[in-house]
Amino acid sequence: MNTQYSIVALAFVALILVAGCTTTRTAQGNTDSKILPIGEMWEPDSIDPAGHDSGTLICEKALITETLVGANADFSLKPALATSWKQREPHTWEFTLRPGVVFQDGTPLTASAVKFSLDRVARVNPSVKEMMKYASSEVVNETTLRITTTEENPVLPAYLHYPAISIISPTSLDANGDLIKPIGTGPMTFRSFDEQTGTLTVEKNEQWWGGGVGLDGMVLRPITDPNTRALAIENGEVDFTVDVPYSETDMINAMDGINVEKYETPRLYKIDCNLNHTPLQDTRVRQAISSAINRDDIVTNVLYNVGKPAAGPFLPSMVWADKSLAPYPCNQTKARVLLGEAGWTDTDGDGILDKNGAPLELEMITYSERPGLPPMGEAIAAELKEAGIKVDFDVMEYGSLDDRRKAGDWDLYLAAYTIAMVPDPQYILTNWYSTDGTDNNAGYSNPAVDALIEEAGEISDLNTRYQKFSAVQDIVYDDLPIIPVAYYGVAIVKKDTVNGYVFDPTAHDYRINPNMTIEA
Amino acid sequence: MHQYLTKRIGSMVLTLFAISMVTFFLMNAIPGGTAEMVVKHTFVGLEQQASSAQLQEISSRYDLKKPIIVQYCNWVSGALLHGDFGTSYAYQKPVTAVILLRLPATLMLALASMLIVLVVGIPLGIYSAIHENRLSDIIIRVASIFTMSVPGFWLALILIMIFSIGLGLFPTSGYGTPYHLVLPALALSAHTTAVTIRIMRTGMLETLGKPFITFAIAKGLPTKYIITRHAFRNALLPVVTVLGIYFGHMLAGTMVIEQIYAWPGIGSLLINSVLARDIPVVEGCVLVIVALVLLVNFAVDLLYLAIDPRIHYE
Amino acid sequence: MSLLEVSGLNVTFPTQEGNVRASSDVSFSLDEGEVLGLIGESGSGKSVIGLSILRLLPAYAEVSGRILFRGIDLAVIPEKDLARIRGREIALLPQNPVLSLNPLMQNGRQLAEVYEQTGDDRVVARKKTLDLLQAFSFHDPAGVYTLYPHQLSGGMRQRLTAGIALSYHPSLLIADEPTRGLDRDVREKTIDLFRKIEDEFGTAILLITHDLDLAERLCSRIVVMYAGEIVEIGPAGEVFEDPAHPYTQGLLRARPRNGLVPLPGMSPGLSALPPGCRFAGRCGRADVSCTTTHPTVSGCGPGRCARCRHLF
Amino acid sequence: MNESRMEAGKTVPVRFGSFPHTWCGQSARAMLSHRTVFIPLVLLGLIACCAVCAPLIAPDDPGAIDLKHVVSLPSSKHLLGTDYLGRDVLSRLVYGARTSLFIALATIVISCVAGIVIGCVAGYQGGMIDLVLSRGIDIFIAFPGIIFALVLLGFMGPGVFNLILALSLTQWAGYARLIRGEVLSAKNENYVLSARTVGLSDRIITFRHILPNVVAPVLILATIDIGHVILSTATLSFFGLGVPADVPEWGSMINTGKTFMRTAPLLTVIPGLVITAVVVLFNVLGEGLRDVLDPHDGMEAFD
Repeated sequence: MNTQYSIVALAFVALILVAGCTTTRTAQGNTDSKILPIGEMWEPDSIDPAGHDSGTLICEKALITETLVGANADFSLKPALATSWKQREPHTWEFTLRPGVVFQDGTPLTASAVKFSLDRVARVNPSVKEMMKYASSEVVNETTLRITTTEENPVLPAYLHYPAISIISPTSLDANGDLIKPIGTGPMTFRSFDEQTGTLTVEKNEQWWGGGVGLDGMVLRPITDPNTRALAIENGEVDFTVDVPYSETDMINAMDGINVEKYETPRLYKIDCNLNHTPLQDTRVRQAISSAINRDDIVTNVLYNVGKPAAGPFLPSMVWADKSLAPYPCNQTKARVLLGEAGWTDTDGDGILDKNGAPLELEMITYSERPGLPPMGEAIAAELKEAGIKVDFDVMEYGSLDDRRKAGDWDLYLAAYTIAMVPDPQYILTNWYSTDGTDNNAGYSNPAVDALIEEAGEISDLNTRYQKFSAVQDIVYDDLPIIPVAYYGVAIVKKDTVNGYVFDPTAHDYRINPNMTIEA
Repeated sequence: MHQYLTKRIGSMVLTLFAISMVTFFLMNAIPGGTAEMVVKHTFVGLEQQASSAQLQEISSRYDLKKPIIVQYCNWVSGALLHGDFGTSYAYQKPVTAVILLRLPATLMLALASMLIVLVVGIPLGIYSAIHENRLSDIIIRVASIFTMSVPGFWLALILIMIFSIGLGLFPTSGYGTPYHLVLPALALSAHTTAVTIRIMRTGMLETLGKPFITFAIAKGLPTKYIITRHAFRNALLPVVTVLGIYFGHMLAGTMVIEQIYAWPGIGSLLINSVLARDIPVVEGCVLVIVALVLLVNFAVDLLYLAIDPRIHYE
Repeated sequence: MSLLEVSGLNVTFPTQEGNVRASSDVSFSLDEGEVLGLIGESGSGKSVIGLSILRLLPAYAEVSGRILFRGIDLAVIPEKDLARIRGREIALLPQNPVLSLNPLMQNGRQLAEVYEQTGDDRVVARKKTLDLLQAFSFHDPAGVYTLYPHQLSGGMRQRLTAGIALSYHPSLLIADEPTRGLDRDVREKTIDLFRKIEDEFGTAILLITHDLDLAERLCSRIVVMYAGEIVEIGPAGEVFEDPAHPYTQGLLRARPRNGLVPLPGMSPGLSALPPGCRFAGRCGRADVSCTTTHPTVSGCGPGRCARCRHLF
Repeated sequence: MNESRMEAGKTVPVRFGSFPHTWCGQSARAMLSHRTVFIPLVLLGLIACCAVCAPLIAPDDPGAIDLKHVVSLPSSKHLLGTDYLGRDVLSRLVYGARTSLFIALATIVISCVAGIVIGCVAGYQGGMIDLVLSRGIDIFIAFPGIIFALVLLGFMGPGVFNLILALSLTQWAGYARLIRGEVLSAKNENYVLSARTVGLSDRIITFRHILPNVVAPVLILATIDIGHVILSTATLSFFGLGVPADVPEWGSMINTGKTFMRTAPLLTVIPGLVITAVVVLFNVLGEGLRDVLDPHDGMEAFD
């Protein structure tokens, strides 16, 4: 009996050890070769460059593929794989490709390869196709591609900055059109993807057209929990990661050998006001709410300075942003006055304002997927209570929230939406403020705004276009169907040995800089 | 025996059916669980709207317009005829592939924890019983009742605090080397180990009070021999039962532990799929876990057959 | 020197409701080859005496007194030395053969392990086991060897435990209630078995029983216990013919052949013993002094003694 | 024959350190005199008092946010410091006792009632109904309930009511099995048979004769289950699937506190210790009760 037991036990141990050893070893910081271990924030569903999340991973984080169009820090466009572009006709654009670029497998970047790539994206990712209004493309010559849109799209080049529309070599796919591995033109070449752990390994592309690549390679290991990412970098398991818990950023920054940099990203914490509900139909009430919110306090104590107080929908650094706008200053007195003008007074002395016997009670909802939202909501609820508004606050999973939002069973909807999926204001302003906008949760309808957006949408000249959009930003600053609270931020956490990192605000989470180096 | 096996396997299959039906209808019936919304949400990402064309495309791709009963029948026939358990909304891959990718990690974790339970729980239980009411027994008992009462997720965090951050002995999270396995396995096994110690102790004490032990002593057999050859096997019977039950609890525990240690197993897959409303994967994970639990219960019954000659299954 | 001499044996179990005095000041002796019957009702403390001789009581039992076996005090020798006496010198025939056999171990193994303990290898042990099974009238020793206890009949289990007990030809066998719960047939066979043990092995037997018939048929001397103490000792014939103690008289009157006259009342709880005679509450002859003065054991004839003030 | 005579004058069987199986009446005193019953009972009573009188005991409003003093260390104003929104940790712990105990008690009561009803129906009706019900009971017992609870809550969303519902679904089967067994064995006993021939309805028979017999085992099971439910509640809240974020609850306190594991470990450690302590008390109490009420049975409560 005894011997049998020990044999079974030994077999157990052996099994576990063998299984443990045969699986891919997670790369630890290796000083000899300059491999950068990265703690990535999402679990990759796939490594298809045409997906929304996987596209961001492959293009901006793993640097395997590149887009036709690049963007500067102020969100203006710059050449990338395409050196120039021109709108030939309302529906037709011509793009000139960068000469001499080769894919990582040695095949050249040609117009037909780009066409192949675009057709594939349009096929496998319908929402991207819809976004860029892609109809077809044709090869004009080796280096020129003509793209036709289904309707006039003056900002097509901006859409081509979207990582899901990055260019892959036709050799990335097998005969059935299934992805073998992503082969792009970027500074890193795909080496392996461990499906089980979601770990992606890439290595330096010596022939990159952009010049010297500082790193020998990277290992991107998904760590979805912010706290776990913090632990991983503290413990030396990764050298670079993002979005550790905001509250820990200062503490981690103070640690030896690790530094934290905080940046704003193109995403906005905002509150949609449900204009179908009586109290919020009054602009003064919305302005009062905006005035009651102490944005500085929230940014400091809830976001720990990972973010900035927001004035309008766009980051001031964006080239089209109306820079004259300033965040609503916190002013409880002003809030009370505005509410009083709107007819809300505290007649029964319970601290909650009322009108015609009905107390001022609002239901605020938000979702839990973005860690900043629930505490921000609680803070805002407390501040509004101070102003005499009672707020019932509900945090839900986005899935259940979506239903509730559609049902209209809410007053305030706290959310963090992207403000630059593509580097152009039209997309956001249309979706948020036009009467039929897909993200017009408030139910806002202002003919002046609708008209301005429509006019601007047809103008190709950027300056006049941006002027019209600025006018929209001015109107909604006063109308406040959506109350901006703060710009989203990102905390970049890296070892001191990692040099040369430059933040790219146009990136969708973060972009790895190919010129980064690791000190030995 | 033959008849018993047939009956047993039949009832396992029936149970799986019942469970699959209950979960399928539950997930589709609960408000907020409509697959259509799920698909839309998972397809275009957080905070983005799906166009009606996309919705059309997707609900026809997943047959979501049909009545739930038809959907269920299709799903069952797919599963039975082609081993096709549907396609994950989030991963865009067959559920089977998604789960098979994650299953080894969970099995490894569960088996490693079971190993700890056996190697630690049983000897400590025996030791505690033999030293009844001595200081060592009291320490073991107090420790085990505490370990039984500690929330698993909290213990996992505390282990990280102590052994990763504090002592730097083990990685904080991840998967791949035996080092990565240590903390999750410890955290997962703690509760079951404590229960095992207690059951083993009780069983041992009960057995040691049995007349056949008295008789064995009267036969002049040495104490150690009596404990290993006479008492142990008898005291093991309740432990086997409890471990059978607790294997299921450990599988459930992997949800917590895997999430905290970023361990790529079924448990974290299940949680993430629940949060992402990836109904086919949730359904698949639940079925796999139920199947494992049923198999282990079955194995326990067979183990009984091996341990206890009095038991016969007809 | 007698084979076994028990003197002043006290056994107490501390419990939450106070101490349970399972045996009080018990003294008796047993000669080589003698069959001594220890009789009394259930709960009179007789089984405790059998178990305390081999130190088989649970650890929390408080035992005092001397248990001299061939001059060695079993109450004080180290456990290791005692283990050498258990089974080889003094064997126990347990009360309940069903519960006294390990249900998960083959019958033969339970016997063979005894031989293996003293150094026999498996083959020798098996051989000896089969021989012994044969000697205890098992028709198919090899078959019985591989069976498990639950597959045996009541009588077979009885014989198996007896076989195990006698495997080393001990000089003393403590038989604890050997007929409890047995049907008439098996009981008859048990009596035969004891006759055989007595005749063939010459073993001295301490027969602990409430079965008066059994005691009468097998024993040469009788010790009567009541409420944890000895009330009467004497040669079997005399005790059964002419019981001295009122309790013994009552016991005998309750036998079917004597007209089934039940003994009135209940024996006192062992945790709350009366200060006087423990039988006083049920005794027809009890007077006031009986309830206050605890009687001592006094001789009342050759080789006889009893614990009753009224006899003298 | 002589044997049974001898047995007539039997004393109480000496089963050391145990009590007779009947639990009513005399054993209430025995229960309280038992240390492992008395001490946890008193401590749990104190905790329950704290929960009930939370507004009187808690030094602060558990929802009062103070963004100027977030994650502060213990001070004279905040004995256990403040959390990520500057709320008083001690107050939240006190109010958290309310949440946890209310959820646990409500869950157990619902489970008990459901278990009793289903167990009685299964035991009494027999036949096909019993077959189906007891199969269901088996499945729920064999299957780790927290998975069901998680899936359910994941789809229904967090909330106290949803949580109680989901947890009850995971707990009822134990009671149903217990009661079904009791009903089955009692069904054939004389007093029930005679009650039936006299014409009492099944319901009356059940309540009068069977339920008193199961009070003890149900009490033991419920005590230990409360501990389990508190752990499950905390676990689900840890995943954000338990109670809404603004309701003070120990598990969600750990969840929000774990972020500050290094800067303010107390935020994680203390709620965990509180949960552990309460569950330990319930476990000890459950075992104490079992020792007192049901000395023969060592196993039931563990499965």
